[in-house]
Amino acid sequence: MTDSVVFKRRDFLKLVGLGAVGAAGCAPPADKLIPYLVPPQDILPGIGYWYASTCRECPVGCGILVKSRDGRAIKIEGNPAHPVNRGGLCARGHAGLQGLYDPDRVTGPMMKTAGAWKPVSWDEALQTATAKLTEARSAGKSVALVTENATGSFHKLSAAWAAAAGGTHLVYEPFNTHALREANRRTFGVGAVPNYDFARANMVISFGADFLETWGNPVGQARGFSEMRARPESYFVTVEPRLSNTGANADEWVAAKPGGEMALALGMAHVILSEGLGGGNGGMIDAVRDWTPEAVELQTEVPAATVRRLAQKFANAKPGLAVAGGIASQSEHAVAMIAAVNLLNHVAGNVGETVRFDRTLDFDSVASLGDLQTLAGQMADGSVGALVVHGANPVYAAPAWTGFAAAMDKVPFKISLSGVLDETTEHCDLILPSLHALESLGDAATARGVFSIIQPTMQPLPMFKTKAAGDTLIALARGAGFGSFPSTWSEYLKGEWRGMHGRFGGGKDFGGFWDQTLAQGGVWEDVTGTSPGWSGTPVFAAPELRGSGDLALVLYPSPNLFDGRGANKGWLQEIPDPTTKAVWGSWAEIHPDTAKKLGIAMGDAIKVETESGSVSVPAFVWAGVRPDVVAVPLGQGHTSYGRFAKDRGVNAVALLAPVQDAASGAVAYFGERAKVSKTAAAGELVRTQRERSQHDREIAAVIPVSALLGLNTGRGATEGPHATGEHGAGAPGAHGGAAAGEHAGGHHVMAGSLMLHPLQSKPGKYTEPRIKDPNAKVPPHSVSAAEQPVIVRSPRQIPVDRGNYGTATHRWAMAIDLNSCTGCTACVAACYAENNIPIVGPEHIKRGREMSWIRIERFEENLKPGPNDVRFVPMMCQHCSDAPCETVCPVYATYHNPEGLNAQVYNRCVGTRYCSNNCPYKVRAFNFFDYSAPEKPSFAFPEPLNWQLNPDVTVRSKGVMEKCTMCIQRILEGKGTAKDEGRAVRDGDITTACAQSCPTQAIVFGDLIDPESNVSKLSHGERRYWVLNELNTKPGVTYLKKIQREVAST
Amino acid sequence: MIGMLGKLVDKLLAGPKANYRGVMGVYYYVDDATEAVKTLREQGHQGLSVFSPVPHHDIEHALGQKSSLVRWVTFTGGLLGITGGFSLCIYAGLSYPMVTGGKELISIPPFVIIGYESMILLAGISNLIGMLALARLPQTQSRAPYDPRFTEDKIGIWVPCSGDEARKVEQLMRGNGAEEVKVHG
Amino acid sequence: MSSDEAKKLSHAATADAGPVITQKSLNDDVLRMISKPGRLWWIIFIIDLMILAVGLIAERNQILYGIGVAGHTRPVMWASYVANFVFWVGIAHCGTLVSAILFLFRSHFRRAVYRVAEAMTVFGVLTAGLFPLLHTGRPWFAYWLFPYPNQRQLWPNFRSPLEWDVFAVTTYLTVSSIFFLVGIIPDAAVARDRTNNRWLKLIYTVFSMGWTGSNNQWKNFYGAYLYFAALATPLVLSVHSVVSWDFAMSQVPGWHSTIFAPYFVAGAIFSGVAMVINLLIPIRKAFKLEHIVTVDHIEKLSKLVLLTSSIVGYSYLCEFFSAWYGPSKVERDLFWWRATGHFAWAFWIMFTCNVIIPLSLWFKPVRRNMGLLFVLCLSFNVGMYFERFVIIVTSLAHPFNPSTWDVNYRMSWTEGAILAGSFAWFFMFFLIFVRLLPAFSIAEIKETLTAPMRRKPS
Amino acid sequence: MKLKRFLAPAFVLIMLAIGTAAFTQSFPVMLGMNKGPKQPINFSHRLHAGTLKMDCLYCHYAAEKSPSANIPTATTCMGCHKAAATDRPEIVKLTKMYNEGTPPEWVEVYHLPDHVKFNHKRHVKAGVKCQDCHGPVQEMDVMYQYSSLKMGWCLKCHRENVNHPQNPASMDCLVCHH
Repeated sequence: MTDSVVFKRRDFLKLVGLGAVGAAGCAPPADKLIPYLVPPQDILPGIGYWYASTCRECPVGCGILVKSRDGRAIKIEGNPAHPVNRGGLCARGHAGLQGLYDPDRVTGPMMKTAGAWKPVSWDEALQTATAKLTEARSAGKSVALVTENATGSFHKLSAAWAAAAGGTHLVYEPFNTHALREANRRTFGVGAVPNYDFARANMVISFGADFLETWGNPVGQARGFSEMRARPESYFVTVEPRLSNTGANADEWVAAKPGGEMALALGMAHVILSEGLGGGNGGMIDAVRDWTPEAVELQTEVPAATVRRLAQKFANAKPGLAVAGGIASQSEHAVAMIAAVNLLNHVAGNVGETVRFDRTLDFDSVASLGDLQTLAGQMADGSVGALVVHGANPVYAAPAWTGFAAAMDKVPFKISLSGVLDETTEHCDLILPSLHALESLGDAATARGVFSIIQPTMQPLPMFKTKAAGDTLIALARGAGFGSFPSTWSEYLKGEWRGMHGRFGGGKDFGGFWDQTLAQGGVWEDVTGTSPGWSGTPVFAAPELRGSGDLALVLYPSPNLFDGRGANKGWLQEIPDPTTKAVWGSWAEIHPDTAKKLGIAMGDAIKVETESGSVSVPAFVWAGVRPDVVAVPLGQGHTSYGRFAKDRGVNAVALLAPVQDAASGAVAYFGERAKVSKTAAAGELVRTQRERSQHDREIAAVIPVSALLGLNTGRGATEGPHATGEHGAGAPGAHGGAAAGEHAGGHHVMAGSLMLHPLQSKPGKYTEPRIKDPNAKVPPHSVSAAEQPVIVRSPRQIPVDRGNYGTATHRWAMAIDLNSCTGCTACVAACYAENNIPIVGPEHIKRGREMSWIRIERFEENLKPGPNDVRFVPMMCQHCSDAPCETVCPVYATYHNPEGLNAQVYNRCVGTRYCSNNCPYKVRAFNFFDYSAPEKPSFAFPEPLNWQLNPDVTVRSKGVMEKCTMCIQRILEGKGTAKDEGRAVRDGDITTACAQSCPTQAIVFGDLIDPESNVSKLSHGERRYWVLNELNTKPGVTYLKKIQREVAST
Repeated sequence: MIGMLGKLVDKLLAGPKANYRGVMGVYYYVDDATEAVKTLREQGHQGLSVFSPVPHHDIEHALGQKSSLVRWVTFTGGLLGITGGFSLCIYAGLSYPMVTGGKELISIPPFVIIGYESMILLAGISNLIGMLALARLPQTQSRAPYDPRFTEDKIGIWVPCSGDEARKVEQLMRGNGAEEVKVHG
Repeated sequence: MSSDEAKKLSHAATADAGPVITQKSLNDDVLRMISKPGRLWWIIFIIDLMILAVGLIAERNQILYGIGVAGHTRPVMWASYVANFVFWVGIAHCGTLVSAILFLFRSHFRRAVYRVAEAMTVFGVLTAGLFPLLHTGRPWFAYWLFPYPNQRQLWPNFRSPLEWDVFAVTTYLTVSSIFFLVGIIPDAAVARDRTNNRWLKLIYTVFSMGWTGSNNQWKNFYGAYLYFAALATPLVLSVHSVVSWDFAMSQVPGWHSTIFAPYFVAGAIFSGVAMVINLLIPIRKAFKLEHIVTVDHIEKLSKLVLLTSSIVGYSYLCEFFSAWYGPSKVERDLFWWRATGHFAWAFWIMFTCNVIIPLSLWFKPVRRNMGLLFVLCLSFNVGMYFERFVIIVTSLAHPFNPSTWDVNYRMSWTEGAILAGSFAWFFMFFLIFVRLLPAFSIAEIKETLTAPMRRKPS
Repeated sequence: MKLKRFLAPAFVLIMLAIGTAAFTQSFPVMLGMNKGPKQPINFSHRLHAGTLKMDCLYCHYAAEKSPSANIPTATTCMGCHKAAATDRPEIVKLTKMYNEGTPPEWVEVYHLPDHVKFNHKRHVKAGVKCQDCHGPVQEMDVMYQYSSLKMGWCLKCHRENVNHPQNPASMDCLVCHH
């Protein structure tokens, strides 16, 4: 399987603008090689170049760097210089590539005739469009333009366009932060999405805000969050009826009664005020007079004592941070609830400290649902003559009762600028496909003081006849003769930036300024926020559950699919949901007790019914939801949109009654009651991880704060790690209560459950520990931080130092901090992108045949409300120095390389699969089918997805084993660069895809031989341990224990 | 076609024409045959060979057979095998140094199995070769006029001799219970 | 009846007892088997070939689409194919055991049965040898496992138990086939001298290598035969030990155990002997050879079965004990799961068939009841197949890392077809064998007859 | 007679030996293969690299900067041939192609086997001469594959330089197979 078969060279030539040259199917050695006709200056074949741009996979707009190789974009990484995400990138961001290479993209302009789409030429399409627009305008009807939250110049253009066309411009985002902005407007007088400084907060309490998944700026917040978690004294409480993935990272889970968040916030505020902890604000007590902890207990089932404790802790945190306003908790009193939390922040004196209005996210122009309904109304009564949609997909995302879909049919002519056939586009009459963001030029001002550039990272894909949305709009305007715009979009954009030139030019001429801006991905300035006072207390009302049924319905956004726009990306479908580890579908989460009552088992087909609708989904039974709650994710259930998304799962929006937030008019996602019953057929529940307990095995370890601080004072700094090792070997006798105490949590349980029968043998009792020779020189390949002073085994043999083994100077290794890992699966997506990992689909995942090289294992030690203990372990090849997989391979297809890597040589592999059997970590993936052969049904890279393949990584063929290589191609590249510059490899020169993309920098890669390297330091720190250490595989991957905070019993 | 092939096969099976010089006596009873062999050897006849459906120990004694030499061939084969097995492993380990599981390039314990199996293999093969060589197998032509009955229940004694000596031998054989005596050449 | 038959077959019998079996009659009896095949034989043979064809189609799919058409999962990367391999190697073991070890022990009941057993061995290994190849992801590269000088300058990894397999199994195939073919030489000569069909004559001439039965030939024949036996005996034990180390040398809980070698050898002999009985009973009936293969012989074999089954049962209990006694919780979890978890049914089938049912062999009437014995031996082989299944699949399905648990293996039709095909493959050889070559060692049985003497032996 | 007994086995053995060698050993030069494919333009390395003594890296400039050595672009050719030898038929052909914007479709001469990555830059930087692998290019009118490009052939050189002081060659599989 050559890469050239998967990705034909001629395609990339089309790409560099050479058009098709008859090189079809010329098998080697008669491949045609066509040189660039005109070489782009210093662009060489075979070298990857990085282009700065901006991610458009969600409204936030993180800064990204896109790697382009031989003219095609093959990898996205976070832009470390960008203030919004500071180098991290989420799974959705990585999957942007699959949007670019989406095999279901519209191939060109299409016209709907007699209900069927028929391709037309651009000229024809534009003529028709302009004709229709003129017609509409001459008929005195308005022209509506619906776009996503594009911000920046494109927003200006569309606004101007709509104005000139004599119509409305509606910016539609399903997850508009309208309630949050409204609440802030009412309480602080600033209607913006503030900048939450998680890093500074000593205590965070989240009232249903999934700030690590979809709420606000997840990547940036995650970074701040990890900085906070690094401080042992910091504390994180989550208040939600269903334990979100964000909540899973909490120290304490307060499972308040659904809808009780507001009461709890007010109760805490009450305590703070009544006990005068906040300082000042005495007058505010009136606002919360009725919300005594006892009253709150009645409303929320949260003990008054807990309310007091939390309030006191929060007030003393100085600063603390309370966040609210996630989709899952957005009820008809969303604004009231957020206002209550704002009050809490205010009285605790966090406003201006951790809640700042400096670098606010730009949602200002996002329309409220009210505006959408108004537009729908106009459309319905026929006053809208033409509708132009770009980027937004209201037909799918907006509840049917908004009437938008229905109203669309009333509009005489609808134009979609979308590149894919989403539901809204299906309702249109004409498609004028736009370029994908990675192909197009533009900008985005997503946060205050941040002006980031969207730069084309490659020539538009030749097989899609697309135009920049801006150009299309301009062409339409000119054709229909309204407004006055420069001839092209890029001129318009440059015009906008000329304004910027003055501010940021720094004396350069515009050309220089422009180039520099492109190079660094935009310009940004520091902004200072007004720290607003308390402008007014709204009326506080708690949501009442509506409808019949005994379960409260919780709809939450899927962290992978966001509002559903990720649904046609194979990676996002295949990368498991962080909470349920389910893939390729929808499900409903219910509590085991409820399930028992209803006779429902894991995976059973159930019917979730509200008065407005019902969906049939498989049941996911776990204790992470309250017994009186049923939770369903959003984002699936597309009726169109492409092969991966279509007819997969359900769109739970159908369950919503026509209820909106009283104050902001936002959709009330929460507040329905639902009936749950068994039913016949529903999609299958396919999960990558079924067993959710680690059975006291030494996989995910924690270290209590007390022990950690204890360790700092000398004792056990060396014993710590080994103690766990012996734990794994099941040695309660080996060390007394001290050790057991030292490893609370899981290890407490372990010690207990490993109590041996008096007759059973005790480990180590009859074996003589041997002391290793301290001054024995160990060649790099067999170095591991896991080297232990004593070994209960035959003496180690002399490590090999022949060939390259003696002369090697590196030992590549990793350190993974479980305290920072939030389980977000961004690293998994990065790995898929970097290493050409195929997607296999649900049928095979059912058999555990997913190909991902790194997976996030989730172990739930304690799922009861109260002290919360969910642990995430990024699990990939551990590159053991004494690897079990290596010895058993009969053909040396896997062996240990001189730099300590556990190598897998694909073309030597005959596929005995013995290595996988013998791998205790089970991190090896086998090519059960031919995912790389275009002629096979199992081909995983249908054109043009194969364009994304990384030429530096072999595309594996049928019947071979594969696994994490620690991105050997990056290592070689890094070493090469160092060599060219005539220096040694520096720490940080080389990093793996997973480590690079980690929003919380939980993964650190480096050289274990270099004592100064970050990885060496971490690997010898006091929190280190090794997974399944008792097997003495001497892994190259060191894990750092999660810090476990004490949680008071009340 | 098939017919022609058949004729060819027949030719093949008939084997080359050979002319034997000697006396072939056919016996039924083992003790008679033994007697005959004894007396013949007393009269100083060399190169007797006895054909029988099963080996008979007393006839062997009468012939004064030594035990077979095959075992020495087998032994050398085994010796070659074990040394070969080990040296193969060691050479392979050193020729392209590749570390697996942190073990030494020359890790003896696993090599023992290779050495052991190759010892058995070569010993077995050489045992076969030795037997065939010593038993003059495969042979296209018997060293004495062969009779199918020898694989049923008859015993044949072949005495290579000629002229009147042959006649003497014939008399002798008829004397002690040969069922049939035939003089060749 | 049977008791005095036994007398005839022993040297104690005297000439005047009027031998029922003469050397002549023996030739005729045995050679009757290789006369023209009847209709029944043809029917069986055709059906056999059909099953084989299905197996081949399945294999073709597997090669075309990838090993994924089989039911493997992560973590259960080995399943039925490796189970088949171990099963057939096990079957293959009894042959050489009966033949070689009993030859060294000079136990005469061997002579009546060893040819069938040896044939079973050779064909068993031929079948077993297929599976290591076709279970790999890329069978067309399986030759890389053999050490040969190549331009890549690469050699196999002699530390890998799979590499040991390559050596053990090829050695076993070679030696046992030599043993088998050498044993046939004198009998082929008998057939050669009796047949009138020129084609058969040609074949037997080749097999007999022009054997004449001269004293020199007999001398070296037995000289060599002794050493074949002496080599084959340790080989048998080593080969199945090596096979068991495929598992024992890994650190998978449930595999990583020192008891495996003896445990597997015992199991192999157990299933092998049971298989021999399964083959002998129909043959002696079909060809009316009850007086050559007597009930005594069969009973002796069934005693062997009883012995080995008790060893196997002991090993089962031992495994559980050491899991309980030992310090490893992982091990304990596994064995508990094996007996109670998803595959408990397989475990209990195995336990019943291999440990409980064989106890009935303590009773003489059972041992001497051919029909019943046949059924029992079938159940033993079923049990032994499940033993391999349980050892391989359950251990893999419950590894160290719980996050991969509960991805349970399910046999696909492809695997079923290939398993059936392997039986067809085996019986194809066996059917041809019984029709073509003397299935009983004429020469050796003749030795057991009283040698014709004119005078009474003093 | 006696001799005949051994003739057959001897013959078989010899055949086997030859077979193994042919199957397993690689020869540095592809026997009988030293004539290259027909190219769209009869470009002569003998003329350019030999007679005119042009530096290889003048046209194949990427060889020292990138893993993959570039085939010179028509532009590079025209750099000289706008002026030089414009009347020759081949150059006329080239000029025509250049003006029409249809690049010449060179036929690949050196085909690297699957699953192996070769980095020109590293080898050039390590001081390996172009001729070491590509043969006496300056004497080739028609370019042909000089080396077998088989693994054994690569290893020959790598083995010799494992302990090279400045540029130790690697015997590590991962360096080429990843």
